[in-house]
Amino acid sequence: MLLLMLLLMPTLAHAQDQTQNQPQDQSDDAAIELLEALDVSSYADKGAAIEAIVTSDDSRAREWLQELLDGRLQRTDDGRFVVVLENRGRDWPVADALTGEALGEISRRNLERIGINNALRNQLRSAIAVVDLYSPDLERRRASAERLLGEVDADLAEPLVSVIEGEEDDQVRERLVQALAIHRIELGELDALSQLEGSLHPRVRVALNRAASGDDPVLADAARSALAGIEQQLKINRGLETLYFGLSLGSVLVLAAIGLAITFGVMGVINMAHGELIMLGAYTTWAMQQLLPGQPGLALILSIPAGFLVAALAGIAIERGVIQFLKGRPLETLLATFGVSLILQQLVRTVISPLNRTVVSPEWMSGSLHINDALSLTLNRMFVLGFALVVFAGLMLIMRRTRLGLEVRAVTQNRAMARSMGIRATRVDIMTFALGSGVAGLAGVALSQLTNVGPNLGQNYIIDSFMVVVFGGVGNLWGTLVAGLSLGVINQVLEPWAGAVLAKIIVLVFIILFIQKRPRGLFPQKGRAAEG
Amino acid sequence: MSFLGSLSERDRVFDFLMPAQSPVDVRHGPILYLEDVTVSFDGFKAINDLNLTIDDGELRCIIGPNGAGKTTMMDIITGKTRPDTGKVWFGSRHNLLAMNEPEIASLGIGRKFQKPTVFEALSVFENLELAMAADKRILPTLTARMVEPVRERIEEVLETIGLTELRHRPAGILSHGQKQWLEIGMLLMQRPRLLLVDEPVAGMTEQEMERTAELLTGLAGKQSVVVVEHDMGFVRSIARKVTVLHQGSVLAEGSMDQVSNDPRVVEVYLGAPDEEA
Amino acid sequence: QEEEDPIKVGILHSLTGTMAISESTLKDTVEMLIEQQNEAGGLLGRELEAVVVDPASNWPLFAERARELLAQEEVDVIFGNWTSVSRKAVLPVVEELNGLLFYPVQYEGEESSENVFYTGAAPNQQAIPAVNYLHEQVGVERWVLAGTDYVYPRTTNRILEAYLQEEFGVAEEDIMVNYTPFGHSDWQNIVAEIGRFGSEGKKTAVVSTINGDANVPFYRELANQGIDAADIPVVAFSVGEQELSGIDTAPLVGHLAAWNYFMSVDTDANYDFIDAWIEYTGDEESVTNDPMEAHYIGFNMWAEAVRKAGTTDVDAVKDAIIGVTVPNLTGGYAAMMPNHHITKPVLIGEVQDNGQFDVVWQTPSTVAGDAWSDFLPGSRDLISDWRAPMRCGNFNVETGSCGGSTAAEEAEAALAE
Amino acid sequence: MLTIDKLNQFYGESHTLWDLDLEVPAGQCTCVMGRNGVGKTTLMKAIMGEEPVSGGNIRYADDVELTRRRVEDRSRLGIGYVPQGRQIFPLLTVEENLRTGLAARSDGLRGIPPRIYELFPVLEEMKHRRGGDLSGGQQQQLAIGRALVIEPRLLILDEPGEGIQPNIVTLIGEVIRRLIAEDGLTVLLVEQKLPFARKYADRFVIMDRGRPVARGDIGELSDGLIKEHLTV
Amino acid sequence: MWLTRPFSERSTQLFLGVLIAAMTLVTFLHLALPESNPLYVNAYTVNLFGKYLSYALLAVAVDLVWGYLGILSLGHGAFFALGGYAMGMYLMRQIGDRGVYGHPELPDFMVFLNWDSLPWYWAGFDMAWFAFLMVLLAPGLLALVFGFLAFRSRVTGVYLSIITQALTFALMLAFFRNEMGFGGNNGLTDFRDILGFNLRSDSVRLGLFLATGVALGLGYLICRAIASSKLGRVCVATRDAEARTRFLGYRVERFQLFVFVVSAMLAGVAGALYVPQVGIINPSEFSPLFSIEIVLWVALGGRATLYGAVIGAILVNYAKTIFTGVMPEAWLFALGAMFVLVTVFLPKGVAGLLAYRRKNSTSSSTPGNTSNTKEVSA
Ligand SMILES: Nc1ncnc2c1ncn2[C@@H]1O[C@H](COP(=O)(O)OP(=O)(O)OP(=O)(O)O)[C@@H](O)[C@H]1O
Ligand SMILES: Nc1ncnc2c1ncn2[C@@H]1O[C@H](COP(=O)(O)OP(=O)(O)OP(=O)(O)O)[C@@H](O)[C@H]1O
Ligand SMILES: NC(N)=O
Ligand SMILES: [Mg+2]
Ligand SMILES: [Mg+2]
Repeated sequence: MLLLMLLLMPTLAHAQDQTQNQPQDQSDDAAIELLEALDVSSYADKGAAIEAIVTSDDSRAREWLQELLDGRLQRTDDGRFVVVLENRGRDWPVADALTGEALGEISRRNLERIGINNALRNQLRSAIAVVDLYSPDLERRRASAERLLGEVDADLAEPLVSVIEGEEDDQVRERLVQALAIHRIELGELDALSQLEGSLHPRVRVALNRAASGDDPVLADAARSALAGIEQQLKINRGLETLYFGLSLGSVLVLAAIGLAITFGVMGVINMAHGELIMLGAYTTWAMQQLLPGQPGLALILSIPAGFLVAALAGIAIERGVIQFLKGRPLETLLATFGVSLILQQLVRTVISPLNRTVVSPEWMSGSLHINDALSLTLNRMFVLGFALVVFAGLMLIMRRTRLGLEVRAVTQNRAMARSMGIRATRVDIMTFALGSGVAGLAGVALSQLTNVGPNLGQNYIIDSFMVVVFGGVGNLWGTLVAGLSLGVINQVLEPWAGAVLAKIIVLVFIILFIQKRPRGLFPQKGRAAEG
Repeated sequence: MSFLGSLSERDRVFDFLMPAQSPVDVRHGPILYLEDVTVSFDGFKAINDLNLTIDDGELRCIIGPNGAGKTTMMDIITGKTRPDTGKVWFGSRHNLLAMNEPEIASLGIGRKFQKPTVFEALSVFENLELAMAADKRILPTLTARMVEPVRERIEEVLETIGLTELRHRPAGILSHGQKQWLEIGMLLMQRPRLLLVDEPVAGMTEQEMERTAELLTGLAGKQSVVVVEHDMGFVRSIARKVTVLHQGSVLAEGSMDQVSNDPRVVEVYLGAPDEEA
Repeated sequence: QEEEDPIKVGILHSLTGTMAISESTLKDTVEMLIEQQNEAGGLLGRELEAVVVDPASNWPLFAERARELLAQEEVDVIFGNWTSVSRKAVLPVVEELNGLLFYPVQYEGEESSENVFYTGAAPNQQAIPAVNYLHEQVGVERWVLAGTDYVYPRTTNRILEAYLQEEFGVAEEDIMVNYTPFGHSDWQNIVAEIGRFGSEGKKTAVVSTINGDANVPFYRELANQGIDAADIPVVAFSVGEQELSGIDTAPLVGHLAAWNYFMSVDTDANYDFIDAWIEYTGDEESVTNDPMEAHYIGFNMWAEAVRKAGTTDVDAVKDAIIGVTVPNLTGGYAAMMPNHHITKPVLIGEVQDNGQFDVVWQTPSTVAGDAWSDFLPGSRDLISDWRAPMRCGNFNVETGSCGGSTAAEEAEAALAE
Repeated sequence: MLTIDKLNQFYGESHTLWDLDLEVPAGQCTCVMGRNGVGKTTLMKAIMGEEPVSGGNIRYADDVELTRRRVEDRSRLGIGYVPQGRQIFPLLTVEENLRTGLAARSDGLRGIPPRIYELFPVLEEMKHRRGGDLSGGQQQQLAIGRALVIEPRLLILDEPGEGIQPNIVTLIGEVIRRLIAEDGLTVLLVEQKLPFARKYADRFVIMDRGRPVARGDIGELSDGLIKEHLTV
Repeated sequence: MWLTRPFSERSTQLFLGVLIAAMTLVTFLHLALPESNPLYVNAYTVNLFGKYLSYALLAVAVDLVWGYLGILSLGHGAFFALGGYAMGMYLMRQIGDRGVYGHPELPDFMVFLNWDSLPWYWAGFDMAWFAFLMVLLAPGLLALVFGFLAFRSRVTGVYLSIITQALTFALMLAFFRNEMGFGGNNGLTDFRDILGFNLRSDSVRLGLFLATGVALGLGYLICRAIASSKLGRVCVATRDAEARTRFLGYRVERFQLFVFVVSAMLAGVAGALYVPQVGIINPSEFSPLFSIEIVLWVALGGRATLYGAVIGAILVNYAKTIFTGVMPEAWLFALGAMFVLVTVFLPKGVAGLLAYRRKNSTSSSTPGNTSNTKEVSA
């Protein structure tokens, strides 16, 4: 590193100039030599070759480093260096590594990748980070500053001071200051400590920990007290994090269960195929992404109505094909829909594949929302949480504000009488079942962002779904919401100290005991009516 | 010594083999005694400071507007509903509030529900069999046999309630009135000390009403009977003492003539006298 | 007359239920191999015929189906099973009815049956080399051993714990062990925990024995919480190309897997195999993986042994197969060892964004599978050798006697006679 | 209003209604009487379509053949039904119970007609209580109110006074008369209580074992007929 | 005696007659015929039948609580598995020092997981009488405690169903854990002897088949005796109107508990007979889906008939055996379709079809016969 950084400085400035001024006309021979040096089997030699590229003043250096990092820099059988543009299938489109000229498709048999390992990956990243420190692109500078935290050494420290001075972006500057401070603490400079106080970044904590157990008693003491403050902060953040984890797990449970809260809770159909309806929603998302390659976000958004529709249609088919014949025999719906669920599962295995399908997360759902250095909220789960609440609110509206809500309850409570009152029971059945199934489809769309999309998807959620609906109190949508969220939170609170398996067992035992206390769930139907 | 003595009494059954009930103590008069009973549902007071005493062997009619709390009162006596406050005693020994439904039932309190409830999947005959006074613990029930006296008793009751022909049909297919009769029959099989009868003649013809009246008056004396009914003709034909409930407490009490002339009763319940048939 | 009868090859892989996801491909693989063999003229001049049954991911049903294959269908050999529990269920049946079972999946070891041939990796052919790599090449000092809560991960992790402590002197607080239920889908807490565990200054790696379906949400969570392979690499023992084909791999680049075969291996034998496979399935996207290679090797070994013995008779094949050497798909050879395990190279691969692995390291030579781990106190002294005259799957070198398996007993009895 | 012709009904193998003929003249109250279990309720259910019939015709309002209509359409044709045993929706509130009647109205009305609450003030008081929590008599009032919400042309009442306090029974009788007089409503009533029937019905039909055995103006209902058909 | 009372019923006579005849026939075809005979029943098939019979006993146990008590237990697999584990533990101990590590006491999985000694709850399982007692007691006690809590609190309907499901799910997760000392996911396998006889011999297989048949007969008899007693009628009454039954003076929760415990014990016996025949017990028997499947057998055969449960269990499992062999990739379609079609077209299951035919044939000879209705609905 040492040597590298030292040599780097002039080059960097140079490279900056060059990209601005002229395209490139350096001799390709030199470039080929540089790349050729990469194409060796020893990783140590590769490391040296990377260094050589960094210190070369070739303007394409950064691109090469990036391509190498991405594994796209490859060599053809006839010794030409190319960049792979797309690496799926047996034939891949490539471009010339030196000129960028497209070379058409080449069979992957005839390509050889210039492999790197994690050590080289780290080296490449650091090198790119240092280069990017001077980049005009703010995003690159930010990433670079982030990367350098804890990586600053003596050689970088000096130029860093001037970089900090010249930096306009607060965020970048703050990070660089911290990065420098960590370095200075390592050197035993007490006054750097104040720049780190209150920072929750793990690298900072590592540095402070090291200082706290260092030889300098004054510094150690100061580091310890800084750490104490940080620990306090961390605790609070961990609490918030656990809560978030719990709510997000809960929202998954709610989503999975909420359709069942309609078909089972309100209509009284023990729909064992509910999980498979969820699965259909997830597969719809997959299919949508197949139809719109390269646009995972759009596909996902379109999947929301599509998933609803597909599952709702499947629901209608189930209702018309099976459930309508089982009026007044609710327990038997268990039997028939179990059969349906077997058929649907196998159908997916036969028609699509027994293997899982890839569903891609769109850019805007990947990664996390950075609250502070100790607390980030994963975006995909945040979307799912929000989605669950929206779906819940929508359902609530339908059940409360539309005639359908009233009619479906009337029909389930006394079918004959409801019909005598002029309620078209058959239509109500179809619409309600379609609604519940459609919501299951929505759950599937959301779950495709969290878990496997495969034939077993449904089975993994069916038991939990029934558990949530019953725990909340059958027939009560609010109950389902509260039950799902609270089971999620309980689970996540228990998990850190009990472990995942035991936490699950404890939650189940808790449900059993809770039902003893409240034999009709969280929000029971009270009064004469419920006792029948 | 006395323990040994007790062992030698071969005709005596051990305590733990005896049905777990002690005789009802009615030496002090009333067989049923409700004091200051209040119950409310979500803030609505269905029973409000109710006081009521039923004497042993008495036949009491209870009337009152819809929603006055008559059925709720029976729920309290039979342990179905727990009052918020108050005391309910059976005889002077049994605090009914400390017992659950089967315990209360085995003390000898029988009930006919307002909405006839019978075991729909069981035959009429079996409905009566289950209702019969017997040792209702597990093992005796498991090993119980259909003996001749029992069968005769059931046949007798079937005769009384007019369902002899339908005795092997499932109770679920009975008409409304037939179910009413079946429930009365079940009550008869139970031979309780105290019968609580909620609207026994709803849906019956005049002549059936007369039969029911005879039946109930015949029981009175040996057993205590509490009847809730809205049919004034029927009430008049059996009533000795009538209690009028209104908004959860006693509005009036006395003979039929007394209460039916009470202007408050007329206002809230009976309506203008010329309307009464 | 009898010579005209086809040779029956039983295939005992779940086509339905939770394991279909992994096993159904193996059924297709064996069918493809049979087809190829028949095109090449069959075996001993006889056709091969596949007998496929579906044990439906149900363990007792595995035993029942195995019994059906052997007793009713009278197959000459069985290729089958994935999970250890299914193998354990089938084991007494194949021993009792003297069948042949080729088991193609990496497993926890601690077993050696006269009738079973383990063509997947034993722990010393996968787990141990992988941690060696991490320790020596990557400089890992802290270890997270994360697994699904069942016997294979538990055993593997036990072995690894002992190994790490004994060989590398890793302190207890530098090892974090975590188990999750099958199909676990909520990894938030655990991943956060791993993140914290790994950001205390020492280079940390996760050794994952997480099973099948739980992996997708696990890797997704890793990516979303920003745990990067360069910071905390995850080396998996149960994630292959097939599992990756259901995951969006872009965020996973750089995570590792240890296997004895990768689809990306650059040999002609492998390319031919892949082409044949794609042709057979008719799906351009279909991938190959390690257990498929294990069946490829197992099938060829069996065929070779049958040729050698000149018969499909189980006892003859059993004797003939020890020492048989066939090419594997990674450019070397696999030999059947006397303990019924085979020799395998160990490869470490990094995940690429195209769902493939790039081999970053491999053992200089092949490693022979070890039925009994050297790092478990109970099995340290055991060896297995199914050649005459020892014919024992669990010979205790300390006591000098053969342990209790029935087969061994019978062998002893036979010798005494 | 309603003409029934040769109606037969079976429960499984038991023949309940035998070749039943019945005429319900428009704008009048016809009272069906008979001992327990003779098939009165079954007849009402057959008219509503709740029990399938095997043969016979039910003609409604001169031209509509009811047996060919679905149950839900019968109420939409203007038939209100107060079944025996109340059959309220126990878990719906009183108001929701009443609102179920709106489905059958053709005018798309969205609120409960105020008249219902005027008739049965207790229903307004208990508007937000669950139907199943009401006392028996309150439920009965609710059942009648609910049938009135659809503004029927033909109202079928199966023992409507059952369990209701005397002054309200009187009130119900008055209401029936008023609706007949003011709206031209037709009422088909099942009633066992002679005083009520005598007071509010125009015509009577006595049933025995699934057949009508006597009929006429209510004034013709003699003690002899009662003795013959209504006592056991 | 109350237990012999069912002998006077036609259906019981018929059932026991068929059972005994089938057992005799299988024994005869297995023992007396040469292998070459097309009618010869091989050991594999005998074993298979034995397994079906143990499933049938399990189904009978479920039908007792579901059909007569109205409790839809979605957790009976737990009792079955507990009985199975009790038997499995006995069989493990029978292996003695013949395990792969040759340890005289510890089962193999404990040796290689480093256990030093048997956990306390394994004590006594080397004795057959103790183990067999535990086959009854382990599920019985669990049912007692669980049922006591649930029935006392008047948990009913789906709430009860779901907590039974939670129970078996929790047990499944617990048994998966290696720390529990039951072999984790791999469960207990590699059994050798039972009562000193070699489990891998054909005669022992036949013996187990016959023992299962006898157990099924006895179990059926017990359930039938309960169902046809007054207690059985109280159960049906409870199913229809629980509150009303209380008002008649029956302590409903005790009746429920009694029947529930009896049923759990029967399920335990079924599990105990199942394990030596299939050779493995692992936590997947605790899987909620398995418990649901049991209910499906009962529903398919015909609820509340007992013999229907037997028919259903045998039919579904036989179908599974056939389908998974004959049409391995499509058998789920067939099984699923079977569930759907039976439910839609045979509302009372296969038994309902039988009863219907019987009724039709009798009623055509004796018109107006009404006493049959009683039997059909009971
Ligand atoms: N569980 C409950 N929840 C809410 N309100 C209740 C409940 N039980 C009873 N009530 C109310 O308490 C009042 C008394 O009811 P109760 O059934 O005792 O009346 P009743 O005197 O029997 O009337 P009726 O003559 O109509 O049968 C009624 O207004 C009823 O709505
Ligand atoms: N679902 C059913 N299945 C079989 N028989 C039935 C069914 N419902 C009623 N019955 C029988 O049909 C006959 C007529 O019953 P219905 O209810 O019409 O009598 P009802 O005249 O209304 O008597 P009530 O005055 O008691 O209300 C009765 O004998 C009854 O047992
Ligand atoms: N052998 C395994 N991976 O279960
Ligand atoms: Mg009342
Ligand atoms: Mg009637």
